[in-house]
Amino acid sequence: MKLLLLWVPLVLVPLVIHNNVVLTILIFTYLLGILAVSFNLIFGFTGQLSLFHAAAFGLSAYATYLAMAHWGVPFWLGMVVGVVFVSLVSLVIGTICFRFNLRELYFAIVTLAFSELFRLVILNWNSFTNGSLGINFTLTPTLWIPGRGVVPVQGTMMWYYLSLVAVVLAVGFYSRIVHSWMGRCFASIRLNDDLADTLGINVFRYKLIAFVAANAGAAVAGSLYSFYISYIDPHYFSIDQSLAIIAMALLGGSRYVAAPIVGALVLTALPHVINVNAEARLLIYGLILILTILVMPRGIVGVLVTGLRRPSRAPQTPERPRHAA
Amino acid sequence: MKSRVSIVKAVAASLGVAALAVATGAYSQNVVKIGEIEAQTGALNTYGWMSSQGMRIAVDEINKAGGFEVAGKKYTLQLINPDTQGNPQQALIQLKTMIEEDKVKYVFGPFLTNVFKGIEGYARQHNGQFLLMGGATQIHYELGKPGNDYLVRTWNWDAGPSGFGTLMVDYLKKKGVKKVAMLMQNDAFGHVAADVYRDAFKKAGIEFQENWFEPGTKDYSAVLAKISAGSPDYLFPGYTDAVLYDIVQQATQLGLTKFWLVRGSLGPALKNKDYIDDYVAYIPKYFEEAEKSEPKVKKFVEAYKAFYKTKDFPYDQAPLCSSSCYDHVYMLVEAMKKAGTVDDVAKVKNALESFTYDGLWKIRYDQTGEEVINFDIVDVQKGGKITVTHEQPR
Amino acid sequence: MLQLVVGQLLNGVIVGTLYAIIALGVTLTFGITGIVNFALGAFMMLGAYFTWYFSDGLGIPYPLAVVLATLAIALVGLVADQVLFRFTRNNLINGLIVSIGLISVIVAIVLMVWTTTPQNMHYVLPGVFRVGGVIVPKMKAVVFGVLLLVILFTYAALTRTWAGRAAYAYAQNPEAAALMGVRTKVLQAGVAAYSAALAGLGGGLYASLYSITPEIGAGYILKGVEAAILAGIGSVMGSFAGGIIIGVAEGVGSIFLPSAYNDAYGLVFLVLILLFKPAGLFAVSSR
Amino acid sequence: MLLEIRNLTKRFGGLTAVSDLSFTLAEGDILGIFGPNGSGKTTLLNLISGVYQPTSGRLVWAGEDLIGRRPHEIAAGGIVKTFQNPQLFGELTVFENVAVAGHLRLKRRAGWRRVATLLPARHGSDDDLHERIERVLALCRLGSVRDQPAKSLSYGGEKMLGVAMALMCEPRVLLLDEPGSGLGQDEIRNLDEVLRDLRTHGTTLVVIDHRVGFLGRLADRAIVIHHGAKIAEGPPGDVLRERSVVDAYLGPGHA
Repeated sequence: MKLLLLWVPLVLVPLVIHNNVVLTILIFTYLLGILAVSFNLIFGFTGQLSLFHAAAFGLSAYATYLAMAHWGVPFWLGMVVGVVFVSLVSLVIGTICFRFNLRELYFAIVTLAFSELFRLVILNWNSFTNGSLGINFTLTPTLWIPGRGVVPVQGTMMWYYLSLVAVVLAVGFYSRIVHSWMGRCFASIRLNDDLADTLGINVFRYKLIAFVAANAGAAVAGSLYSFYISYIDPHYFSIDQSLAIIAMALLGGSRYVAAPIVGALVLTALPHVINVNAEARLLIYGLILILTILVMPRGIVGVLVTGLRRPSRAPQTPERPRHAA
Repeated sequence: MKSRVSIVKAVAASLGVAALAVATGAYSQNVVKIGEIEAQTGALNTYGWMSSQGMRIAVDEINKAGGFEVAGKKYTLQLINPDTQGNPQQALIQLKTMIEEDKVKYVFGPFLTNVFKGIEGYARQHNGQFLLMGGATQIHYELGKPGNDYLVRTWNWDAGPSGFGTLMVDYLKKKGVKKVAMLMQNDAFGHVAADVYRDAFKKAGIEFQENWFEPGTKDYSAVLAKISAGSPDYLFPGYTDAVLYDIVQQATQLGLTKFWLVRGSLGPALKNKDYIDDYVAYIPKYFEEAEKSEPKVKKFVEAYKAFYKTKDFPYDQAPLCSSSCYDHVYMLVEAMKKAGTVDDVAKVKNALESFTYDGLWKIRYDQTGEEVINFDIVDVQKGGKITVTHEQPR
Repeated sequence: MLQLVVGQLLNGVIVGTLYAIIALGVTLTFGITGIVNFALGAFMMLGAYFTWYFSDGLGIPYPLAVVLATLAIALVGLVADQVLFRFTRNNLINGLIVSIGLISVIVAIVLMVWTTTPQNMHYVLPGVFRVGGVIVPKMKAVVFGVLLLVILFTYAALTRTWAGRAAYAYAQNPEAAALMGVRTKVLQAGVAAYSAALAGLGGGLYASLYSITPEIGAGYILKGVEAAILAGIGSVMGSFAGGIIIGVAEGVGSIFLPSAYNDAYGLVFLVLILLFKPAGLFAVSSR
Repeated sequence: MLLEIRNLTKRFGGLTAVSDLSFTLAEGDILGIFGPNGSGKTTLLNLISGVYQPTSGRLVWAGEDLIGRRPHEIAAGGIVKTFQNPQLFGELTVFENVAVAGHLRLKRRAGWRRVATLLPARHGSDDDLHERIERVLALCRLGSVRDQPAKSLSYGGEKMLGVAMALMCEPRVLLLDEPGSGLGQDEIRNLDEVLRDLRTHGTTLVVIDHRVGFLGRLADRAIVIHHGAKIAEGPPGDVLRERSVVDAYLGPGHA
């Protein structure tokens, strides 16, 4: 509850800073924050490196828009379609991966393979998805606001508060899970899944739940993000996007539910804050990744909480024996 | 451990300083800011990167000459060209920064369709407040629509009456061609091109076959073997040198020796001159020839070499974008002079559409804001014999 | 039709050996240091640039240029290992992120030095072999031969020499190998340099076949990792077979199916194989 | 009969780790397993707990066949084992380790209702779990280190935590794999007290231990395994005097 107070200043930001650019950067931070926070459920808390997250993000964006365009449903129902669709897809992919006990690198590569396959289908199914040209949205989400009735969501202010509410809900949802008995099951899988198994925890089931719940968050983020930009194309699925999500989670701190939002902020703002040429920016990005791992493996929030000193000699070393796969 | 702390502190400090820099963004009276929204890195950066090369030279030259005078006042130029990385999200933030923070009224770019679509919604909201002068073929379809007064299309690509699509098909038809196989990268521009030429070939009565490859492909031999089995007369390959060198080499190895509508450079043709039979290239300007006959072009080549401290002028790509974007900057300045204002974008746009700029190119804009430009069809034959046809669209 | 298929079978094998040489580096690094070094793709790209620069820029004969580039990349790999990867041993995710950071750094430097304009080396060996309607470019045949020799040499070195057996023992059981007197740190550094050299060699040979851009590494490392996993990470000849399987799947796949899905054929193969043999095609079951 | 093991065999490649082994276990039994190193004791526990699948033979648990069940299903059924080398969640505190092990208890008590505890309004519904954890920690003398990370414990502490976690699963049969090895004098005394405590509570135990004297006093019955096969069964005092057992431990022809 005390942590909830940390969000209050963010509510006040637009009242103090009348700068559209800063607000836009924050909107992207919140929307990508949802993506990174949800990713961290499967990555940081359950210990499975999924490379399907960007695909879940993109699939939901397409599903939402196509449901609206073809069935005429309103945005929020479209988002439900997106989330349900992504959850079903995740259920199938998760079942395949976890039933066959694909671990670590194998899991990462197979989820990457599935996300590439989806990207190729979206890219080449021209009649339905408009292929590489993408889809320009002509539809807008609407909201019911007391006193004003149903209004379209547009303008920086409305999007700011919508995305802020969404990210707070997402953090609430995931922190509820992480700090419950279910979160303990996830942690046990991350730290030692063989032990978890002998303690009666159904590793398969909880991996699957984590995977689906994480991807459902990505689906929400995808629907909102695509409607904020009003445009989707197959780049949503790109490997770069998946890597950026990992970078956000690690940079923010993968041991804390809300920390990836800090990572999202840094990576979203950085290109606009540091005014250097493209080559130097790429260089800085690379150095940030390297330094994050080597100097502050607990991320920015970890540094703020515990200082730069590593909490122990062997940070993040996997406890299961090598070559477990 | 100590040094690690200081590195992090330094990074944090620079972040803070830079954040302040963004928050201010002072507006100076005597500076006209020009923005550019282009990819400088990433897989699709070729056009964006080349354009900013040309723009930087023009801005530098104009400022070194003491700026320019509009309505009795001296102005210098400031170029703001961040890197979109081909990512619509970055581009949107960058465009917002330009328009709202830097008060930029003239923005060049983008070439990439997905970037244009990503910023289109926001740009339309600011219709009348700035000009977006982009090369994306998608812009062609948006010109002249209500609410799109902000749009100007630099470059006449394939589509439309002033584009070169129909002229190129006509050139091919004169050669008596019956069947053309396209091998195009599966990206936004590839599909725009396919849409344009599918119809053009149908009208011309030429059989047209479509094949696609993923951007990043290096070995085309499988799909080329498949194409070769259908014995087309000409191959219509992708659109950047990054793919053309590989496609041309591998195609000639399989006996496909005739190429049509090759954009980019003559590099692939000249490197393979003993293996090709015919190589019909769309070259906005055949620099190797123009350098000898046109003093302005010679001067540009020298300026380029001096500015980028290079001995080798990139004939393969530079002429395509950098020279025209170099001209675009000069032409914009000219239009501001004619309009007598640097702020009133409607007047500047009108002025831009009122004259023909005679620089490295002969450029004019038609009434919808689409650029009309002369171009060359360069036909390379076996052994490297070159014929040039100069075209001036109506 | 038969010629088309045979031609692509052959071409797939040749293209596959380029994947295989990267896969071999991936497999060796993973076995000894416990990380998957995605920067091997960037090393390969760097190897191609170095070879092009030595050969076309400095006028060094091509074979020598390839050797020099390979040695230079081995050094780059060694330095990267000592400065960066030494701190991420046996931590897959940290190693992955550091290698992605390193890729950005290398690509940024290449962009600064050689710009984004694609580079093309002179033709080292133009012309093709024609055997009954099947066409194989001469240079591709040479590249295949060289890579095959290197892979066989690596296999022999790992199974027949003391250093190789030490490395093999270490990959199976680090503690036992350390007790047997294997100098862990030297072994790890050596393997990191050797894997980088393989990638550098792959890049050097690549330069004679295709155009060079800063992005080429990305595609090859993905195919390399796919190939290594397909075979069951840790197996030398498996990497070779994995590379060829992916190469052939792509080549033959794009004859019968739309070429736009080219990258998918290898992936589908990979997923199917992992489902039936989760540890890879040639892996000895670890349980 | 609680657990019935019939002709259990496990081969790894050419090696037969457990060979045609049979015995039974009744409610409240305490069974000691003896055997030299490498005789297949640990493999036997891994077979019972589902970590390995037997090559042949049957495992019947309360009339139900256990072959093919995953370890978590077997644990849920009431058979829980500890590890010879303690397996822990090193990053988590001692308390959290035991809390993770409380999963089965929660599952038994709440069933699908435990999903409802995820809702914000139902905060704190596993309070009685906390009580239980504290009791187990106290029983295993881990109360003073409850908030330390598990990886900071001594070897003995780690082994004790392993026992605590197994107890938290509320097993009907507890399989202990050399709980006393590597422990100091004080720790052994602790452990012995805990085991005696379990005995008085009537928990069914299967214990592998080298300390013949201690196990002899604790167990009702013992079996001796050599090369994977059972070579003796009976009261602990008797079996250890059997000729074949002495040969197995000390080599034939001795004494």
